[in-house]
Amino acid sequence: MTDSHHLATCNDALLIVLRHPPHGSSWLREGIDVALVTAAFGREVELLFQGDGVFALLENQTTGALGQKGTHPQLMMLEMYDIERLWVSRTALTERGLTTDDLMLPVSVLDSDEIAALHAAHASSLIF
Amino acid sequence: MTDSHHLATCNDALLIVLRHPPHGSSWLREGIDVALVTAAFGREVELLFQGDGVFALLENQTTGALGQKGTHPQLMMLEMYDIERLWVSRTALTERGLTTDDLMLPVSVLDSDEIAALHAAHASSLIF
Amino acid sequence: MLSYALLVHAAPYSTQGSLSALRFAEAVVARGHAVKTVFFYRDGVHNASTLMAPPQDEVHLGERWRRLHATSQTELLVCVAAGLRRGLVNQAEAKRHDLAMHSVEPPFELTGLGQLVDAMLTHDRLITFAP
Amino acid sequence: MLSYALLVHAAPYSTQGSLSALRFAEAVVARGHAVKTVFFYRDGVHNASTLMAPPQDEVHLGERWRRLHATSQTELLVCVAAGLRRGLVNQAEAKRHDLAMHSVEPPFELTGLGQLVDAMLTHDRLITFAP
Amino acid sequence: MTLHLINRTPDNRGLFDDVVEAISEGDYLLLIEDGCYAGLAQTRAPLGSLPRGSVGVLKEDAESRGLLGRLDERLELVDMDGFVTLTERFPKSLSWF
Amino acid sequence: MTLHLINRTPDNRGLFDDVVEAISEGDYLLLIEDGCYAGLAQTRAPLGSLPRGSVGVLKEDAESRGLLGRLDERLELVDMDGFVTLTERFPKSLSWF
Repeated sequence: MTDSHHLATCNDALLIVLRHPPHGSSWLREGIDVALVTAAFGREVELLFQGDGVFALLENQTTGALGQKGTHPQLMMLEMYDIERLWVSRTALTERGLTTDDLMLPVSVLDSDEIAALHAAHASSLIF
Repeated sequence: MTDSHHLATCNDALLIVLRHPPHGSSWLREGIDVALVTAAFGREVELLFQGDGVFALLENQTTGALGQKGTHPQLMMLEMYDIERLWVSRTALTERGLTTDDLMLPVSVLDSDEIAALHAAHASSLIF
Repeated sequence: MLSYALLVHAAPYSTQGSLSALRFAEAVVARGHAVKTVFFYRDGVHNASTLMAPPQDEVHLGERWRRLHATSQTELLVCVAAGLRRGLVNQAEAKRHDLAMHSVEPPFELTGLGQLVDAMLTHDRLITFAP
Repeated sequence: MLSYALLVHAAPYSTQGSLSALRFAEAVVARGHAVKTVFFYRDGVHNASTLMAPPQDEVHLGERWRRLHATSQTELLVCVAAGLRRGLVNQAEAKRHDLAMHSVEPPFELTGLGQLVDAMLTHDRLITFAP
Repeated sequence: MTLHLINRTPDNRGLFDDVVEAISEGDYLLLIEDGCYAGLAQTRAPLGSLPRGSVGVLKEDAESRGLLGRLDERLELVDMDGFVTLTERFPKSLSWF
Repeated sequence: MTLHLINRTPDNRGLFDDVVEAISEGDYLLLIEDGCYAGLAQTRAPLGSLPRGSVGVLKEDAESRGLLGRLDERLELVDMDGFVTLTERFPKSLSWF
């Protein structure tokens, strides 16, 4: 369910791009932290999962070595913070042999030109 | 001037693999530091420049932003420490459009199978 | 005149990111703009350590940040959650966590992520410097 | 029984490397081998900070390293050149550099790179944990 | 319109793919730090598809790496003052790493 | 004979190229941390050329990432005890990052 109309209009929401996989580093967790805090401050937030960031959405993740919590519990809190626009790069999924059926949350899949349009439509973005 | 005989025999020298370019991070500098200290302790050291590490040898490097020293002065000290076997991956050079004429020091260029043999011949290696 | 915020993720002395952020800040000021806020996040928090003792022939990043504050009144904000995990504590946090020492002093301030959100909303530009 | 040395380049709480090194060390000990030396280099030196205060529901890396030392007599060596740049100083270095505070205490020891060379030569295995 | 910054070498293939996917007409890509190596005349980085005048390299970083004279001639050389000017011109910047 | 460790994803293309260049017959490659993603059945990583029985994936790290059941069936699943066993068997190890 892409939403081309939304892509085309200029947008005050903060776009947070998540490019790192879970567990291996804290990039993903600290990016989601920024998303949650921004939403808590009453500003709209959207997430784009690009590159290895799509692994964040993979089903069946668990706690890691030495009790490392991972980021899947954090992602489950997005809805509570009204963060509901989750965009995913089609290229990123395809290159990793994944489809939306492999993901733990409903997402909107974007083609490459739509990704560029998404970036262009947002006045501010952060990459993690 | 590859040296296949040297490659084939088992070797007590420490092989230090340098895979990072200068300036952008301290990997290269800290790898060379280990090389110099090891040599100062009387142990033989050889260097393999692989991947982006070949950029360490590029001519005409200078001091960087805010006085960052770079690693080219360090490389000039290798000979003083009797570190004279410098190996370079042919693939790494070729993919970056470089030849040995672009490099500041004389090196031995190795094909892929010779790189594997070099690794196999050394009892201990470190990657930086 | 534009107002700038910088977001620094890069650890000092490990990657070029902190140096790049500093020289960019100095160039912004030289062009007559204002660097209002530097927000240190992730390993960038280590830039705030009062305990760094680099060799004399290398730039002292802590001093350079303090000089930026002194000349340009730049806020030097350190994410408290990222900092506490990594050993960056000021006197108040040290007391609260029962630590005998501290590693962060003014002009560096420990603050929440909300200050980053605020900086994004109030300044004209946000530039990120990553490792 | 084999003797192991670990080389840790990874900063605590930023990448998985420190956790991997710790769990590997514990698994080595569980199989009856000895982890003789852990050498902290580059951003790995931050593992030695006595000032880290992670949230209570996260692993306290400093404590876990100290526990490894207590149970297995593992040497915890911190590269002094890498550490001084990054704000890791013990009492002696703090005095020498005129710093009012310090951030490294025993069993962590500040040492030169020569100790890494020594560990490579004297132990049976060297395993590196990178960011 | 966005100013994109890259500070890594083309060895990080996935990074460059993601940047190219995110760039629109009218955007500008500035290569800084180790990103400068992507400006080598012969390189694996997929920047060839980007139009002339839309990719620059930070002069100070290219120079310290010995890259002056080796760069793709379609690139603009940008000094620190020029870097700041780019951030004046582009209200939004994105740092890729 | 060498035990190679990789802790990064195949996005770091240059890294995987360098590892493949350095591996000899009889060596073993263990995927740990984010390196586990290279073990996905469909992947861009150039590991297909390595012989069966010479590539493993650290079970604990694959599991926490939700990768069990998705891995290339030629891979061995190695637990922490197995990781230590590999270091007993191979006197030399190399960590690629």
